[in-house]
Amino acid sequence: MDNYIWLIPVLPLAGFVINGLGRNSLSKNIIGAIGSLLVLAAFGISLATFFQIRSTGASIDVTLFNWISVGSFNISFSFLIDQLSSIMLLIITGVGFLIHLYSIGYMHDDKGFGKFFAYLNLFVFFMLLLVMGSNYVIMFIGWEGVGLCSYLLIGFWYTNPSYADAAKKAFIMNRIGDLGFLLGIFLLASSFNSVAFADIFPKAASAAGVPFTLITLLLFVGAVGKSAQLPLFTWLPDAMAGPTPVSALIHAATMVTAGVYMIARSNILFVLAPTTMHVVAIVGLATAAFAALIAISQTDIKKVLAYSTVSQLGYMFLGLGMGAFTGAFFHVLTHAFFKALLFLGAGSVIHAMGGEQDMRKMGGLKGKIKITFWTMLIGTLAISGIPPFAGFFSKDEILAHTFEISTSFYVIGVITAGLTSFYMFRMMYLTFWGKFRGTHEQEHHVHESPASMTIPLIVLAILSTIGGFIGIPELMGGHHELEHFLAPVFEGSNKLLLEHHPAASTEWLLMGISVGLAVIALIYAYVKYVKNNHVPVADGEERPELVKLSYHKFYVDEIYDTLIRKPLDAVSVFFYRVIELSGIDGFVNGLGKGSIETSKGLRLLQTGNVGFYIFMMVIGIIAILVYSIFKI
Amino acid sequence: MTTLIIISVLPIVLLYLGLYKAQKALLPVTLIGLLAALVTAVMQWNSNAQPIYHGMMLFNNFSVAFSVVSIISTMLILLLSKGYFEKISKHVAEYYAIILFSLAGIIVMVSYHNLTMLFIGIEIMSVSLYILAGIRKNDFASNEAALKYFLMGAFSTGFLLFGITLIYGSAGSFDLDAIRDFVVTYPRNIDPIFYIGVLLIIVGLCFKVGAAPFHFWTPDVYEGAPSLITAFMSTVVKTAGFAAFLRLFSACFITIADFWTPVLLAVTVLTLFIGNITALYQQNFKRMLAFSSISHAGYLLFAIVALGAASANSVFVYATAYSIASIIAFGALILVRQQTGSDNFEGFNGLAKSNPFLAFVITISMLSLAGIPLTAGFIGKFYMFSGALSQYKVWLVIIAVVNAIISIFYYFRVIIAMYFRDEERAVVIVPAYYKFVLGFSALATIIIGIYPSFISGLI
Amino acid sequence: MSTFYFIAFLSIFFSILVISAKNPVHSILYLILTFFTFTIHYILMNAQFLAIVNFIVYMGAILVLFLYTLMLINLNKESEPVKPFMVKLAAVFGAGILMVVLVASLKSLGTSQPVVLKNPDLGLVKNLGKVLFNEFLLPFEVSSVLLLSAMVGAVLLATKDTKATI
Amino acid sequence: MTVSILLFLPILAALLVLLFKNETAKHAALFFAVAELGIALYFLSGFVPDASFQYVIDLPWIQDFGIYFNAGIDGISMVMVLLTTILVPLIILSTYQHTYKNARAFYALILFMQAGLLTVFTALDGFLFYVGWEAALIPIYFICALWGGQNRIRVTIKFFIYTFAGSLFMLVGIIYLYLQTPGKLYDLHEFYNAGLDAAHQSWVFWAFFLAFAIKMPLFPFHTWQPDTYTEAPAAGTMLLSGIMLKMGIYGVIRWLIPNAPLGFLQWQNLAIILSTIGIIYASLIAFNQKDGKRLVAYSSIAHVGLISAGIFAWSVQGVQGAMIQMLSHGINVVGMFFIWDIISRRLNTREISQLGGIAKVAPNFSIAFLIIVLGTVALPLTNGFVGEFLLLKGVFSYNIWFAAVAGLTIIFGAVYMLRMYKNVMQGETNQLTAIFADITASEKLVLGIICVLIIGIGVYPQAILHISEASVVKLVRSVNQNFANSKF
Amino acid sequence: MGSLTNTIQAVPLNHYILLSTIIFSIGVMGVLLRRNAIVIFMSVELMLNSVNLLLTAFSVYRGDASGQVFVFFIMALAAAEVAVGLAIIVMIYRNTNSIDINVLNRLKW
Repeated sequence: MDNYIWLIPVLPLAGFVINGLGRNSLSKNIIGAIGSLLVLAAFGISLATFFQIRSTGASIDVTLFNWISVGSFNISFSFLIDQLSSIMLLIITGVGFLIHLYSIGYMHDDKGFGKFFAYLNLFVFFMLLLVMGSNYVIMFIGWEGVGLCSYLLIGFWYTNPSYADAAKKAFIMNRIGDLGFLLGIFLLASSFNSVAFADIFPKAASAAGVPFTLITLLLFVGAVGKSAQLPLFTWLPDAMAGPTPVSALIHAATMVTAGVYMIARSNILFVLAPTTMHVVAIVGLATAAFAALIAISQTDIKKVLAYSTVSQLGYMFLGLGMGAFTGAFFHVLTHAFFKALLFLGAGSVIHAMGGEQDMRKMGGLKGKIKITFWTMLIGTLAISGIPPFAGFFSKDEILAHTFEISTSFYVIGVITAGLTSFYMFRMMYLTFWGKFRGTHEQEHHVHESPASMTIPLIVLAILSTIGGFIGIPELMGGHHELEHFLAPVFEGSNKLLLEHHPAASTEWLLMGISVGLAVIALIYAYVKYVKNNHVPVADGEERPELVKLSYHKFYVDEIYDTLIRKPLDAVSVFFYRVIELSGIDGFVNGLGKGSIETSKGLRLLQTGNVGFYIFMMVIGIIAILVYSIFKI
Repeated sequence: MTTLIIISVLPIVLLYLGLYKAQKALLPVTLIGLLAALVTAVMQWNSNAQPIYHGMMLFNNFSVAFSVVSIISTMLILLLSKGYFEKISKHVAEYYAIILFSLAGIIVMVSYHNLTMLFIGIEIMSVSLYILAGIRKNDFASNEAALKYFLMGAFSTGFLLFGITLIYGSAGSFDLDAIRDFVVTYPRNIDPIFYIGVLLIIVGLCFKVGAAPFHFWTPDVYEGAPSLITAFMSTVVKTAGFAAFLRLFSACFITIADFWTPVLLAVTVLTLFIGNITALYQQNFKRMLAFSSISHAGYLLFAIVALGAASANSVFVYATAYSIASIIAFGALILVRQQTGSDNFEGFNGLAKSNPFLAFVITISMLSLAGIPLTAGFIGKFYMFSGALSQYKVWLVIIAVVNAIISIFYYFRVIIAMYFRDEERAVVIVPAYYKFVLGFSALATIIIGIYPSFISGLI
Repeated sequence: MSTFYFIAFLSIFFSILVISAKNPVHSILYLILTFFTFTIHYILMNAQFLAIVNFIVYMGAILVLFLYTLMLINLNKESEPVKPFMVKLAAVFGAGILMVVLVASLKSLGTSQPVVLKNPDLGLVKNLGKVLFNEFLLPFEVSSVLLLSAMVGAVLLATKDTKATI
Repeated sequence: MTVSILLFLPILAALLVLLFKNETAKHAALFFAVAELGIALYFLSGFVPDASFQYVIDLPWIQDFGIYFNAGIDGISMVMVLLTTILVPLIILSTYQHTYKNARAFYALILFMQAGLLTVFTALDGFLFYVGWEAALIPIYFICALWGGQNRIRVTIKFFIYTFAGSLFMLVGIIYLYLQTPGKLYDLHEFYNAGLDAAHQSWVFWAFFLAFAIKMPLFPFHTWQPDTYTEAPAAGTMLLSGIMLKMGIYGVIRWLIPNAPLGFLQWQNLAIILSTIGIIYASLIAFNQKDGKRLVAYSSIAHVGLISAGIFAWSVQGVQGAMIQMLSHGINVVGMFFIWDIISRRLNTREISQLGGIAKVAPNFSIAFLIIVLGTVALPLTNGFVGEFLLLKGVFSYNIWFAAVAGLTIIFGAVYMLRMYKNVMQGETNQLTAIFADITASEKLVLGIICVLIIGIGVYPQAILHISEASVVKLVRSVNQNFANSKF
Repeated sequence: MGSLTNTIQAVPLNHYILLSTIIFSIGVMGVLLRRNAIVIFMSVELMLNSVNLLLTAFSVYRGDASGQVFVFFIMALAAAEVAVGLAIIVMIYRNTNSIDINVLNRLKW
């Protein structure tokens, strides 16, 4: 099996190359088939690999070639597949395949069909690199590569300038994080003289004088950028400018969880830096709550999902910060299922609505697009943490861990969970219940999506339903398959972390609280949006202050604009106009001008008058003679 | 010595030719005569010369090298004179004769071994030049140049003589060996009048080579004098002046260098700045060349300021490079002036299109004057800088560098005018003589620039 | 001894007159007087040959040439425009400082030994002739070039350039 | 087979090209440039990647000064030779769409310049180095001034004087070092052994530093550069930015730091600070540039700032990073200027604000443009990344804060490059850009080669790193040895 | 003659130097003061003559004849210069009707 590992990333890459070159010449069917099947093939190999690892328990390390070798510093282009990455491989290729499949239908009418599949394949390739890399630099390649694909896909409809702006924003914000990541890598490299996981992790616990806090903080900055945490989260909602499958694949299921993956991967380093753990937890929690607060007033269906993604990512980071690596990763897994599902569902809705994304113009779709409705309902239940859907288990595990460490964190977390339930059901109600609020034409147009789109929905719905069962806590009579499977990865950290299991009763209570809150929230939402038929007001109208704040995303973008972009642009102009042109260049030109001015003045010495000339000569002679008086 | 005799007799022959109206024969005879002088000069190469005629002259390699350069430069300039003097007046023979008299003075200047000979050499040269500057008798500028040159020249001669006198007064002889012996014998407590003598000689010689603050005559005279004569003055005369300067100082005063170096240092710095900076704003190409010649005098002074074994070589290389480049510049100027009637930079506009060859050689000349590598001018500067640095005159070199930078601006103005300023103009007619001279000079500039071993290391 | 100082005084006196006389012709006449005092100096030093040459060449030839030229161009009147006072002052100061400095640098450590006529025959024609035609033969010959050149040049410049002439 | 063939072939070629007709000159020039590339590749095939100098030519030149015509190729030089020989044919090919007045002179000058550049990169003699240095300057001056834009005269003379000023100071330094050498030779290795004390080395450092800082150009000696890049013809800009500024960087590696290690040690901080300031400063200025070429010019200053910071940090990683980044930057920036050449040739404008939506009408062009942008912003698996990674790591090992500040380049770079890309290529077409024709065959070839190089080097950088590894290690070690000795 | 020459026996060499210097400086002053080219020229002659005097004094003082021979050459030069100089002045006068040097300032700057 080891010999075929390299095929996993290369297959999608081949897809990229074939589709990229043949984007104009190949037929859409062939392109779709190539794009999807190659990912499927990669999924097959991943599956085989997964089972191999499951059976042997040993990780697979494959070196392809020596990538960069400078002096004693060596970076090889090599892959490491262990328990953690094998699951990620399954998510990426599996969910990825489904989304490819979905895209065949979704993008069928788009001119850039071939280009789209090429980009998607490229994304899968980079994402695979990210998780398969056996060292931080390969991971970084994937890390930036997915950023690129994200950029390309957000800006897929680049003729719309605001979409192009959104793409640019995503790339640049990611880049800010990437710088932190890069510096973290440097610090690691200078501490361990290697960037390979295999060299760093075993030594980490016993290494002396390594600034773990700084390293992990820097790595975390990377994660913040990629996973859209505070304060770098604003790109993700904007990223919804891309086609919906992209939002599902990149901005929900896979890429944005790269930060979680990276921290989980580096768990030992983080565990060695308690301060960072705290920071991670605080940032995660804050993001979760903040994004949830924004989500409750959004009207764009994809925006709601986007903020919910941010919020869920916050949960994951909360889990990481609390040392619940398994829990966080578990949430990654389940989130991949239900969030992909939700996005695809939303895509299906949008597809049905002929491109309309504003929930205020929807409503009453329940009966018209049934498959979409039911699958989305499952997704919503899953994300809201209603048992027995997938989200419940993963979220509960994180909250339980949080409770062990800090009650106040728990309180915020669980309230956020309630908010999640509220805004998700708000979305459901607004979309599927009530009367249709769109135009007549749209109403006529509403139809269920083709099979290529609904099949992925169904598959994902099933996964969202049963996905949680791999992590049923022992309390409920399961034995947390996932935790056992991942145990080797977190072995080192778990030894360092203090294990305290809360009492069973407490755990039951916690579950009760969170489920209870979720249910209350969904009922409240029902009352508000179905019973009372409340519809968010149109853009022009007044909102209550708090809602306005939330609707306008707490003006974060505007604040960034005033605090960072405008000052930078002003500095730029100042540098150019004042320092560059008048200052430095002015000085340089001044030297030239000064010489010429001196020349103008000096040439007047040449008066043309012999008497004057001789007089000057005499003065020169006098000067020389005076010198001699002193010298002799 | 034969060289000197030939060059002294040649003008008399020419005067007779003139008398018999053999105008056509003048140039060929002159050239043949100079060729003969050249051959005799070269034959004296490495002949382990001793001072001759009671220590009056010394034809060693130094003087042979400089004689050869002077003669060749003169030949090149005379080749450019084909048809030039005829336009001025009918006394063509006299002109040739006086140029050759001047050359005779120059040969004396580069070969003297006695202050008497130095003095006479300088005066033969100078008096001839006073005349030559004024040969455009009806041209006001030419008149003015002649009178200015003459008055100031005579004035500076006074100082030179005073200096020589004082040196004689303390050393008791005009002979270079005797003076050197005198300096070496009393290295510590030489009579102060000797020192003053040295300074006044510096004054006199600085005037002749056009170093600041004794340079004032240069721009006016160069501008006013006929171009061909200016070419002669700025090349051969300058070379000879430096050869004389160097010979005197390296032979006699080297052991008291501590005394006079600061003076020359100041003069050098002043010369460099005045020459270069003033040249920047000139609108007249010829006047620009005059200021440029002042600045080159500054560079040449390096060899004397940093007097050492290599100085002669440096001056030789530099002067050669400068001479051939200047000949191109003046040759081109004559042609351009014939067409446009002015000496201004504008006259060169668009020359590259109408006369690519002419523009190309001027470019080479300007690059050489600016000291750009792969031209002879660079090698010259390189030698000068090396010499100065070997004496740890770092600041002097840095000042020189600053000046070299300034100088690029005005040299490149010509190139810019020729290549980048478009102007419709007729083709400038370049006679075959000119083609030969310009081509030869350009070639020499490049060859020396690429492989300076041809001429360096001769002395 | 006092003769020297008297003559020296006269030399200085007349030379000042040379440069201060308004009329160029007067200047020349004073110059002749100055040169005459020089001749006396030469005689005092027993440089008879020089004394004679000075007398003949300078006073007889050169200065007469000056006079002729002046007459020729009709400048025997006080036609010279007066320089501005400041310029004059600067000139006097300049030259004065030059003199002071020259004297200072020369005199400060200069020899104060008296001039003793070691060889009374030194300045006689016979003696000088020997030196001139032995040691200084070459400069003597070469200076002919100087004179020749000057002659040709003077003719060239001074003749009116009517195209008809040679 | 010595390196001399590499140095003289372009000169010969230039003279031959002058004999061709204007119409065929470009083909001839391309032929010779490719031949030159062939020779370089032949050298590469026989090249042993150890620290020794190979294909050495050593002839007496000016013997009374100890000057030899001494040139050879080691790992560092090999990379530079490759850079030059790859880019020159590309640049010539990139001019195929232009019809220049007096084309044969144009191409002859390019080839002359190539000879000068190769001389710089292979010279082992201080004098030869200097001669090559200036010999490369003259042709480019004429290229820029003869075929440049509106303000070319003023701008190019400033460029010439500015760079010439720097190099004259270097000449002083070279002569000074020569006078201190034990054997009175201009030989490179004699220079290394001159054994000056720290104070004098400090002066030597400055003499060389000025020349290189101006050539690169380093903040605040850079003001000639944007003007010149803007005014120069496309090929001139490419030559300047692609190859010529590498002379300065190469000079730092080969001639500055090893020649005056102790002097360097005293000013290391300042040099890195200047480089770092340059990165930020130029990036910020690039944010709001209106002229595309000028924007790229400022971006080039920023990139070069990073390269120099990496070198001045003086570690094997930093220098190796510089080596590969020189190649990468050369390729990227040539690509970038070619992009702008294509745009300005088609639309007669370089005003970014007037453009937009080109991607829609010229998809192939947009792909090439994007790949070049990505290479420029140092995306992994493009050539830019490897260099910037190693450079930043080099800076990092010197000082983490400098690295953090220098690292801002990856953010800022993305900002201005993507802004440019967005404003030029994305959005809807306007009247001007609607008629934009997609790239022609020769343009495709050039851009294709550039893109292949961008990705090829990015994917397998070891191919390049391997060449210079041994030489760089040796050089860095020997200098560090000097540091160590000075401490005792 | 003998008695006449004896009168200088006690004059210090210094005084000759002094005298020449003074006259030389007066010559310089004349050059600076006057505007008439001929008078300037005469002042130059004054300078030359002071040098002659000094040379002779040195020659006598040292008992060396070459000084006096040198004076002879200076006189030759003076003659030559006068010839050329006056020719130039005449030429100028012919063109401008003036020998005022201040008129000659077309060549400047």
